[in-house]
Amino acid sequence: MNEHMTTADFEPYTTADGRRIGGVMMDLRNITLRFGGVTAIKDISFDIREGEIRAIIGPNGAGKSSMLNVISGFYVPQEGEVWFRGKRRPALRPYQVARLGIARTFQNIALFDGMTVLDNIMTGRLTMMKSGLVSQALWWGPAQREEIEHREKVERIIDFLEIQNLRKTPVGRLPYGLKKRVELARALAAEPSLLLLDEPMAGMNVEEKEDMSRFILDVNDEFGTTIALIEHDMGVVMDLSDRVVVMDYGRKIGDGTPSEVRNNQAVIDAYLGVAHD
Amino acid sequence: MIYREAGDFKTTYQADSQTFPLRLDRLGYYALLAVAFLVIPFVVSDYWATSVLVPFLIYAIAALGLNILVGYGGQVSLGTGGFMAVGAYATYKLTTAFPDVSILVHVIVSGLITALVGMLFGLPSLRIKGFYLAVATLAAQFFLIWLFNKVPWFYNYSASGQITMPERTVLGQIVTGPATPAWVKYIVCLTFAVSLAWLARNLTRGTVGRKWMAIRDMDIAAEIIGVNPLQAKISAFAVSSFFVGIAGSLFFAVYLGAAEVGESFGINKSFLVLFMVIIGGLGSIFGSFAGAAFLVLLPVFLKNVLVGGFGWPTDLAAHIELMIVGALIVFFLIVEPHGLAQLWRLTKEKLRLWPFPH
Amino acid sequence: MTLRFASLVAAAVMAAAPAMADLVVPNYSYRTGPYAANGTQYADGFNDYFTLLNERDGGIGGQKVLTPECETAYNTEKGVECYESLKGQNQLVVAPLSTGITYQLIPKVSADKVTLYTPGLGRTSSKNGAAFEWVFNAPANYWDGASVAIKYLLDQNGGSLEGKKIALVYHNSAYGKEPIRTLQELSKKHGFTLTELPVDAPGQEQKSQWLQIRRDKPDYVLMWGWGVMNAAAIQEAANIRFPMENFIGIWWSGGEVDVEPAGAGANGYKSLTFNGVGMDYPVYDDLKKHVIDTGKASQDGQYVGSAVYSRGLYAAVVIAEAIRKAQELAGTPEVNAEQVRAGFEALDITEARMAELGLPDFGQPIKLSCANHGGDGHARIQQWDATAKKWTLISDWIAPDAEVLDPLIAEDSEAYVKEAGITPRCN
Amino acid sequence: MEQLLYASEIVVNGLMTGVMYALVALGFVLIYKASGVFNYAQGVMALFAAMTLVGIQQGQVPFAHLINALTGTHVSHFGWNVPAVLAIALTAVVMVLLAIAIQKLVLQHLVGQEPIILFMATIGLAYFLEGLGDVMWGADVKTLDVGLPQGISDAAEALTARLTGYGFFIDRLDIWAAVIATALVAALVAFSQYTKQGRAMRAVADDHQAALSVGISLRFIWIMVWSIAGFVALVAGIMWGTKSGVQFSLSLIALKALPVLMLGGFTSIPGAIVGGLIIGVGEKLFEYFVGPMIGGATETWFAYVLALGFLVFRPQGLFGERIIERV
Repeated sequence: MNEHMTTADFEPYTTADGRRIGGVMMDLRNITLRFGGVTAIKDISFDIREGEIRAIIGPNGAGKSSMLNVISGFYVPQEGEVWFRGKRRPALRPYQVARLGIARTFQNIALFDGMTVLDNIMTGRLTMMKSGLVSQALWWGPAQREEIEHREKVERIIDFLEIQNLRKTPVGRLPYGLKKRVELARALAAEPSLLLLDEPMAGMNVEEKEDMSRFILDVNDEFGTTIALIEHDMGVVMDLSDRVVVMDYGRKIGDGTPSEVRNNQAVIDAYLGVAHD
Repeated sequence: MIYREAGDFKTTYQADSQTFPLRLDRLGYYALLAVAFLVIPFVVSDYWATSVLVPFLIYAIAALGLNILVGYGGQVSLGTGGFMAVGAYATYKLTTAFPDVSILVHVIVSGLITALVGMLFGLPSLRIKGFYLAVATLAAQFFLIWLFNKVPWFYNYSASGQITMPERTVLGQIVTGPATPAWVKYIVCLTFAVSLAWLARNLTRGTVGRKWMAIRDMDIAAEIIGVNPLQAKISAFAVSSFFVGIAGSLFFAVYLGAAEVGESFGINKSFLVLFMVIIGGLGSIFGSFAGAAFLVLLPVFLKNVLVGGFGWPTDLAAHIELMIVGALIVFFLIVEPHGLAQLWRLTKEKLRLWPFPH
Repeated sequence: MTLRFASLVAAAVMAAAPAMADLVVPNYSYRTGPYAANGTQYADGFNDYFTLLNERDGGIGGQKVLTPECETAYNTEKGVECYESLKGQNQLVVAPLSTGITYQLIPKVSADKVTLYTPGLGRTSSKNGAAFEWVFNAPANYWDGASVAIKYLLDQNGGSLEGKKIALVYHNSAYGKEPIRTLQELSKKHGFTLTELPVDAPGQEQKSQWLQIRRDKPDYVLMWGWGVMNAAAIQEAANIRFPMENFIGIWWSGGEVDVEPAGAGANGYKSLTFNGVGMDYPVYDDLKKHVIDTGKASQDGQYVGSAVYSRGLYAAVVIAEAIRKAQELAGTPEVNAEQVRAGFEALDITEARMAELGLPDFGQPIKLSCANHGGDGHARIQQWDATAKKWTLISDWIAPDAEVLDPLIAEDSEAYVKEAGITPRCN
Repeated sequence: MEQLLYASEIVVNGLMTGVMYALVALGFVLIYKASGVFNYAQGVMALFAAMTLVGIQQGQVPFAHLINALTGTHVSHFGWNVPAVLAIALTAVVMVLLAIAIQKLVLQHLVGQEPIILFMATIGLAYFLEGLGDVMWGADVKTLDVGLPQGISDAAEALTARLTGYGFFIDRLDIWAAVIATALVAALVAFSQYTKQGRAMRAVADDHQAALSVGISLRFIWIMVWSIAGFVALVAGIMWGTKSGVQFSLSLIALKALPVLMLGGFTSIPGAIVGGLIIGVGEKLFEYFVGPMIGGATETWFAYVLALGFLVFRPQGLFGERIIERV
């Protein structure tokens, strides 16, 4: 059992806007991550509960992205444990983590530039497509049926994110804001139970940010997807998230609801204060 | 408005993912196939069939295979010659050991054997990338050639290490050996080339193709969204080698009829096929054919013009030919770095707008 | 576009087509690629002899000889392309200077009924005319060469090679591997030990092989090399101060280009040859008068008289004689490929005939028959004089050891008969 | 004991051969470092340089064959001989002109293209240069003699014989090659450390954009690097040409340099040298000890397999830094 938690934390509850927050889905315990001599994350513990929107904030270089990379299995921490759905998750390869239902977007967009918008989003469903090499090569029944089945699902996401007119456009040609949206679409296509968003609104104007916020809330609301996100815009974070983890220099310096964090002195000093921007 | 796509709507997802979404393209394609299968065999001269079309088709298959690896999978390989040799020697061993089994089966099995060998030599791609991988695949090239040269079992202990294709028939028609009519060689190669192009098209438009392209465009992101890099890379090596193996098998059995490993499948072959892929266009099936056509036809054409037309000495012509091929490669790259396939696409786009350029 | 392209090519091919009455003996040359240096000289000798016949005698039997040249670059695919393109021109004889191309063409010429002539190269067992109807390799083949070299060494050692060490440095290809079987048999018979040292093409880096030779100190080194490998080997031998007179190459390792790069170090190097060397033959007077001085020599005649040139010339001589014979048998000067084959099979070039041709003792007498397509396989030894920069013949004609070779040829041609599913002739 | 002596002799000779490999690899590294171009034409450049050197030395008329074919003349030589040193200098000038031409006609039009495109362009260049060399100077084998000695070094043999009882074989040409290669590397290092142009070159290698922003002319740097690579090719061409004559196969030595690059890294000059030495020694030892058991002629592939095995365990190469992947 995790000692810094009380049983009360596991009790499901319903938020003010009527969303249901369940038990702990992912539990990170005493995570330490080093690169050579540099410690990127030092002994951090926190959890993510079913159905919530969890934000990770902190100044540049605080180790936020590294944290996300630990969750998505890209980095394997030297110390600490990752618990997922009540079980300890062994050191998995990233693609195995993806198959557990964890999808993500990237800080510096990581779309497949040589492919169309449609194909990019279809890659989100790769973990669910089962037809073998031979049946695909011959393009007979099962392979073709599967393709169409998944295409239908993807079309729904395309509609949801309002990018119908871009299906056949190579993503390399899209403007930044739309790329971000396609990347979200790709992550959603995987129908994840946990969605990780690394600065989904970085570099966007106010309007685009509003759109993106709406999409995030809708995703959480409509599909019940749990979301963990990193974001710099404090206003957005405070509006969107149910709970916030604050990091600085690889350490956790605050954890709680937006209002709790806002009033936490350590957070104010380190992050909202004058020391950093 | 010679070329149009307006008004060509799709009502099902199936129709939307077909190979030639435009009606005009589709008709052109069927017409081309009809000519290739029904007209050319009756009119083609022996010289054109055996010296131009057959090698073109075989190189197109090899280029398709390599394009799957390089253009779709993003893994550069210089082992093509070695893998072609695997296909050729597999066919030779199989057909001499089991002369009663159809040669067509042997060709396909040779492709499968090559696929296995390709998978083995594809393993380092998990750790080695880019040019380093390209050079690493040369290890496969040189080692395989050495192996086939050194181990007498592969060439049935013949005195000189040459392998010679015995005569084989399909449905009573001779398809290998010196007595094979030129048009039969052509039809055999054409059938393989068209079927394999169709397979390649299917693979690259579906899940497998997306995995390959995802790994090619950004391998780390691909792995994080759930692509198993081992599986994706190895399957690209396997499929690619399957194609290359069949090309090697046909190269030996149908085209040359006899082969010596270092001479027929040396390092030059690896480079030649890579050039075809790059000149034709990476990640394009049409490009594989265009690149093969370019590099097979151009030298023959130049030779005939310079020696036959101008009456220049053969050596001078051969040297000038090298210069022209080299200069053309550079010229094409400057004009259109993405190969003949892209050039063709751009031409089509222009045609679509023609005669109203805006 | 494709159409116009096709017609352009077609037009170009047509333009080169000869009048039907001419005798077409194409020159499958290679003046480019890794073996260009050797190929060029051979091709020149080949061309010049036919030019001489045309200029001096008006061809053979009044028929002009055409030698359309096709560049193979020693590459099998290009060789096949040449063959296919020349097939349309009624070629009478195919003579590619490449063992690799020869193997490609053996099945093809049998189907197309054209004579394949490979003097001193190609598939050794094609000497057996019963199995190889359309292939001729007179006057000598690789196994003859191996045997003659050993015979010569036997002579040098008072008839016994018991306990001697002989190393074979060979081009790691079909061509280079040819003599191994023979030498193994001969080593059993004569009690010498044989070390095989393969060199991969192109072969400019041979330090490992020659360090091993320096350590093992074999009594003799034989070489089956081609291209830059020859020069590199001779240089390395000179570098380790291997006694050059104990270093013997096959005829293809016996050109000026092979020894000249090593300079004085190559002095004393020996090689086999099945043709005479130098320009002390009457034919060269005619060549000078009709071909060289009139500016009709191939490549301006810069290699006239070189060892490889002489061999190309010799090949042309044999082909010309076969055509002459064919005309005689057919009773018409306009012979076709099948008649030329008959001419080859009835070929009888006597010593007197060689003298008549202005080439006294330039080559051994050649008498072929249905069963014998390879001649007697005699060869001589030539030695390089680095100061005078010329080859000197130092032995008379040496006959190969038929006792060892005949069973080997029978065995290999039997394998071919079985593989190709043909019925042996000449019974 | 005897085996040990033989093995040491092989090691010494392998080191010497390794120097020759490193010479070719060096040209690759220089260009790759400064311009990100994997220059497939490096081997052909060595051949072209050697052909030009011999042609100038022997007073050959360039393009004689072409001129003769077009005009029906019979020119071949000017009838003079140029001293070796002058011929080398003239050839160096030709290589600089070549570098300028390559920059102006090829690279300038391909700025900012992907590496594979640039690689492809150098392949086209290789074809072109190979043809050009043959058209200019003819395809026959040429003997290259600039006065470098060849053959066994008596001094080395006597010395080792006195020390160990077995006289080692060391080729005098190899000794010279080692000396010249060392001098060449020293000169390159000095050039890049102590001259303005050299520093500019390093700046470009480190960061193209930053170098451009401080006003370094990329065009000039590229011409300079290609000229230097041309000069390195000339040196390699002289060494290999002296060894086995100047002919087509000389361009194939590039294949010997590739495993060296894998081992040492495409961007490391010390890597090229150490890599060359390891490959040289490795392949000779393998051929001596294992070769006879498996039929010999292992040198074509052994270097590649060695480099491959090494990379599988250490993907960053000999001197590369550990790669930390980020997203």
